Amino acid sequence: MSEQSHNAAASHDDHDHDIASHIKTYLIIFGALLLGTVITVLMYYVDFSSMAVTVGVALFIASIKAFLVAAYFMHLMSEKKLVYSLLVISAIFFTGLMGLTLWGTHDTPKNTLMKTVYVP
Amino acid sequence: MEIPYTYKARPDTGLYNAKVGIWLFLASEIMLFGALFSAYILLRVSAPDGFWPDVALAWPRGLLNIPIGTFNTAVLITSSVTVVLAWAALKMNNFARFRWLMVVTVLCAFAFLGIKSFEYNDKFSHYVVRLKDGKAVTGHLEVNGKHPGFWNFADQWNLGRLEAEKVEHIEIAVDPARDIHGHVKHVEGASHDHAKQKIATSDIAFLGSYTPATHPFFAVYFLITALHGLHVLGGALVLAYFAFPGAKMWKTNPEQFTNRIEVGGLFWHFVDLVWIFLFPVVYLL
Amino acid sequence: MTSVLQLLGMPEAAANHAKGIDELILYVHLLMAALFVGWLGYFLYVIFRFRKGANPTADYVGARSHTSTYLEIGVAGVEAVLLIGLAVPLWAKAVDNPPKPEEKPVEVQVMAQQFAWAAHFPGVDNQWGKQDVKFADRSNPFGLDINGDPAAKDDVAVVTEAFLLPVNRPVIALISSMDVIHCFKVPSMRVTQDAIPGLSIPVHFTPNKIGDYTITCAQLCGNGHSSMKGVFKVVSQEDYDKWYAEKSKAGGGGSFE
Amino acid sequence: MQATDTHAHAHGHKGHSHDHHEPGFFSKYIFSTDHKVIGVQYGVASLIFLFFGFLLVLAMRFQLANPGKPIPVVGALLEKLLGSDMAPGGNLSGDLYNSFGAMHGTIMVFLAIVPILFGAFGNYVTPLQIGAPDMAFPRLNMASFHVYFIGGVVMFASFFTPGGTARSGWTSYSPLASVTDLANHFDGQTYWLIGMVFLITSSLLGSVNFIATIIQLRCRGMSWMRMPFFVWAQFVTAFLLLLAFPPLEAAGLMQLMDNLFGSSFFLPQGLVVNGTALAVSGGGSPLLWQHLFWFLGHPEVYVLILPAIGIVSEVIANNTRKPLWGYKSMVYSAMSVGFLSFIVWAHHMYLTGMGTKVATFFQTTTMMISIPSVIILTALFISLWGGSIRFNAASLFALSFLPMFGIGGLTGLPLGFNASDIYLHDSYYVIGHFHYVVAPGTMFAVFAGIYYWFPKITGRMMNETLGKLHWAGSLFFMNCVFAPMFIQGFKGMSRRMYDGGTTYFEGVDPTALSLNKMITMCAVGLGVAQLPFIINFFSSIFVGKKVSSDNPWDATTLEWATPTPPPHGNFASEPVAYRGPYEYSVPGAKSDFTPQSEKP
Ligand code: HEA
Ligand code: HEA
Ligand code: CUA
Ligand SMILES: [Cu+2]
Repeated sequence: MSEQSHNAAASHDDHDHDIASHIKTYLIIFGALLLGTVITVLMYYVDFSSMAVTVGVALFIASIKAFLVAAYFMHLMSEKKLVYSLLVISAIFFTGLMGLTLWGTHDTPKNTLMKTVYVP
Repeated sequence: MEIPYTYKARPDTGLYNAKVGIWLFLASEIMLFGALFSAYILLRVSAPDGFWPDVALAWPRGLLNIPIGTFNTAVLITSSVTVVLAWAALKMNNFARFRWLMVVTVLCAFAFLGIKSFEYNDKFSHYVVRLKDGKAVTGHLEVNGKHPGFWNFADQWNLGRLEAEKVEHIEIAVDPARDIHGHVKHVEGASHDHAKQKIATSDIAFLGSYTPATHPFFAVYFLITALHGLHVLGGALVLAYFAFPGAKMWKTNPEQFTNRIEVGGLFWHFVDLVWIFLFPVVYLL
Repeated sequence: MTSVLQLLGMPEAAANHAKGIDELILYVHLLMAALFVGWLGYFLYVIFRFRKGANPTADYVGARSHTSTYLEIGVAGVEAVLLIGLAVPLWAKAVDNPPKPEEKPVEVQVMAQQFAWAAHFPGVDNQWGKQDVKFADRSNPFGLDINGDPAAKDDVAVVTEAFLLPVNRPVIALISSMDVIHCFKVPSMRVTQDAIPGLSIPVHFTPNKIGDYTITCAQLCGNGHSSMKGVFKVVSQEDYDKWYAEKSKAGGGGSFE
Repeated sequence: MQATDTHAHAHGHKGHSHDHHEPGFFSKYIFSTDHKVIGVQYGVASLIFLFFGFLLVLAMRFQLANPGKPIPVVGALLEKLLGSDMAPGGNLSGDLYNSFGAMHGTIMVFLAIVPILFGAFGNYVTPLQIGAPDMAFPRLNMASFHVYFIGGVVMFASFFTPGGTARSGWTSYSPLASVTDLANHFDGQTYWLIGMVFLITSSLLGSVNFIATIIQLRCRGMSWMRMPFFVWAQFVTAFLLLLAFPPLEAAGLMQLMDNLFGSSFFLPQGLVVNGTALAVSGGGSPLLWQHLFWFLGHPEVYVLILPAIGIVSEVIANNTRKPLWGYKSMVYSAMSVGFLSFIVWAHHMYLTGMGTKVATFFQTTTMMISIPSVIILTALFISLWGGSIRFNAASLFALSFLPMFGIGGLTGLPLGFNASDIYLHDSYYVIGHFHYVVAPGTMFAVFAGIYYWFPKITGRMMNETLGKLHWAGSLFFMNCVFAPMFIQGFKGMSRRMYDGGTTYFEGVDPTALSLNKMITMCAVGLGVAQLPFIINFFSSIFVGKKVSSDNPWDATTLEWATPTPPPHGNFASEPVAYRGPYEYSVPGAKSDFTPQSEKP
């Protein structure tokens, strides 16, 4: 372990003009988020025919919005490695949970019936 | 001995303790909401095809009020930007600005909850009636001239209660017809008024409001949004604490106070993030 | 070889597929025994040889050989062989290879309820009667539409007594439950399958010894779990046919109380 | 949010004053934020729960051995306490047996063993071993104990609810969990779920705290690879708790909704219970509960075993007087065990109707996870080679842990292959398998840890003779209790049978039933074998031999560099780690141990 006396936390956002430029970014992202919300809803009303497309686009837009929030509001853009690794781990396990559960309930022995009524 | 790195970052990790703590906490929150989302998806994909309420267990669509949901999303996004601006204000040594931004954040939070409870109320006063001949209608219920609602839990109706209290018929203000995607059908010339329909108790096979017991969709919708609402409430209380009583610390230890706001903000953004996914999934999916 | 298992207490197998399962159990236990005996011998030797009295100063480095690495690779190798060579194919056979129609499998629905087993055969017309949950109750666990559907008239539903199966003919049992999760377990047949409400899961086996076999419930299902015993008899084809015709004639409601 | 809330106070004036003023009883013992006091609180509470869990199983064992006979003395008491429908004539009813079974499992796992390994040893030892003055969030630490305690009280209270406790096994499978007591919405199951929510919350708070502490508060020189293996074990454990528990919390909330609000998360359509159709909407999936439960359930078993291995490693390194062999490979193995344990869970569900592909995936990962376990165990075995092994109570327990865990782990293999699990599933073979890992395994590590760290905590040694007596009795009876279970399993005896398999074996195979009797006798013997320990434990607190130095075992790790018992703030001066954790018998050194904090 190195014994740096330098305070690492202070390195990225200590100066006033730096912060001022951040504020501008925050406001731009605010606009982008609102826009994303509007687009999502419009999609729902416009694309009547294919729900799959609507849902896909809606989730895609949600991911972009989530990225913006995480990257800028939560400063993940300039976060430390430790935080990234933590998030990667939980992302992997979350995917595992969701994916394997879905897979596990759908891969069944041949001829298994989900019987909503009593039919063999 | 003092506990090190409570507000100064540890050199080799570059983080102060609370920040490590909050990110760990958020990682576990990802798994919590992740499990609920998984449950949602699983129930969704294993629901039978068809159009609810005609098919009893098909996935209901278009029941939630999208304009209100959209507005609520905007409210939450606004609070997310104000909280990060509040933090930036502290960084720029502008305490007054910090405080009003924080107040806006908390107000947004309560606005969100208020709107949400309005939506809840609407759901609890909406009923689905399944008739013995297999037809089903949904709408606002009227029993003995009164509309049951959420804030009066004891006033929920089901078939058993109708029979027990010997209610002979109910009236229902029927919802406008919907197409297979759950969109309201725009029938040329038809009025948008909820037409009232009288139904005899003896014809009813099932009666239930839009509550968890009626359909897994409502169960999972209420569970996720209520849990999210609790997060909003908890976060709002903590942020309110920081804005007023907790703000004393700004005088004694500004650096630590700024950290607290950052950490509180991280939680708040996370709550916003959950909503960003929740909104399309439960309102639109 | 698999008689070693009988020494350990396993009941004699009475189904065709049991051999594979018994072999797998045996080989795994041989691997385990080899590891255990080897390690235990080493362990006892080491704690004796390196006790403080005999070895007052410890060696900073300790073991210098790489045997352990080879051993670990060896264990992994044996596990891989058992996995790929036995376990996976056995399972695939169990769930993906139902008997073909030309093998004339006997089809039976097995329904679990608190706390009994019931079986349902299609009857001589070989057609399942109409079933719906609205007809289901304790005495009619299969929800047979006895009065409405002619195909249900000759269905055989065995609720309280033992049911019969013919020897040496494949059986497809569709396991289900009407209330909570139970588990259809017939140790002698090497068959275990959870009975899950809302699912009807097929298991198949070919009984090859005449006799009485006990079904136990292997999943906690309430206060009567331990007494949830069922019996089926494996009999010759003739005996089976006789029983089947008789039952079928008595009709779908025949065996209900 | 608690995270922010706490750290300030801890470092603020309140925490500080502890050093100067004599605090009152409450702030010293109940509302203390000192990790050592909290560790002791956890220890005492969980030992009591351990004992209680044992009493429950003793009643069950009596019933298994003597079906239909009333339990002497206790039976009458139970009848009085719980009513005659629960314990008619001093017999356990089927319901009461299931209650006891479920509570035995729950209490042992969530209220006894995890709290003692993670809450007690983890809390007490981890900060000391990394040279930290306390946990990163001391007030959070206190909160997590209190939440645990409330959870325990809720669980305990459920014994006295009208319908009795939860009785769907510790696994609480739906629909059984939702339909056992249809008349009573607020039944034992509801209490169980609420209790679990508390316990889960407590574990989450604890794990956030542990990870943050280990990442942030390592003293100067304490690099990752200089951390004692115990700390590594706690670190991985904390991650398992952090990420595996939330899905169970979610599932618990869903089951709570099913019970209280009549929803159908886990209830399919068309349930007919007791001859009448159940009035629920249906549309849920019973398998969803199992997936979410085992997503926790499997990592949870490594939560039980990893800290145990950690303790054993410390004790073995100390008592062989040499470094752990393959320390690094142990660390990496612990990490891979931790990682893999998240993707093997469905091996508990092979027989729920699983297709070939999923089954192959899960049995492959199950076999994979056994490899790092073998590596860890092998490293510990090889560590013995060339040592100068001291046999005291602590090291005897630690050494016997190895073959016991070996048996438990090895018997996991036939369960891990789905084709052999077809035969063994839910039989007493499974009971034997996991008790070998959790009872002689985990519990032996607990005992080793108690004998080893007792002098640091109290300043007094425990009695060696009583300790060895305790060890001999425990080792003997543990094996007599659990080894016959494998035979019973082979014979086809299912678990959770309150008649001990009589219905099944009567007239067919009487040996299975006579084994029941023998096991029960040995379980009593096992209880008696704990008497020397209990006597030893309490008497040593007051009259045990005073320690002659701060480091009675001539150990190297940092906890022994503190005053005895360590004061608030732990170290007299800021510790520095100059070397690895197990520098025993270094060639050329003046003594056979070189503490981590000794200046080079
Ligand atoms: C601490 C707890 C713990 C641990 C560590 C394990 C470890 C393992 N478990 Fe176990 N298990 C449980 C606790 C545990 N288990 C519990 C509580 C249940 C039942 C839950 C319930 O249903 O209620 C269960 C059930 C269970 C099942 C489900 C059985 C069924 O219901 O049908 C399976 C199936 O795969 C399984 C497999 C394994 C495997 C492969 C390991 C592997 O990780 C083991 C790896 C270890 C080794 C392979 C040992 C290596 C050692 C050597 C090679 C050296 C030998 C040396 C000497 C003998 C001196 N376990
Ligand atoms: C960590 C977990 C753990 C531990 C340690 C134990 C310990 C023991 N268990 Fe149990 N058991 C489970 C977890 C555990 N068990 C689980 C999860 C189940 C499944 C439940 C279900 O089916 O849902 C189960 C089920 C189970 C069954 C099967 C019941 C059935 O299926 O019908 C049996 C039967 O014999 C049994 C027996 C025992 C015995 C004899 C011990 C003994 O080893 C106990 C020994 C303990 C002592 C002798 C106490 C010593 C006390 C002290 C040292 C305290 C001293 C106090 C102070 C100093 C203050 N257990
Ligand atoms: Cu049915 Cu157990
Ligand atoms: Cu497991």
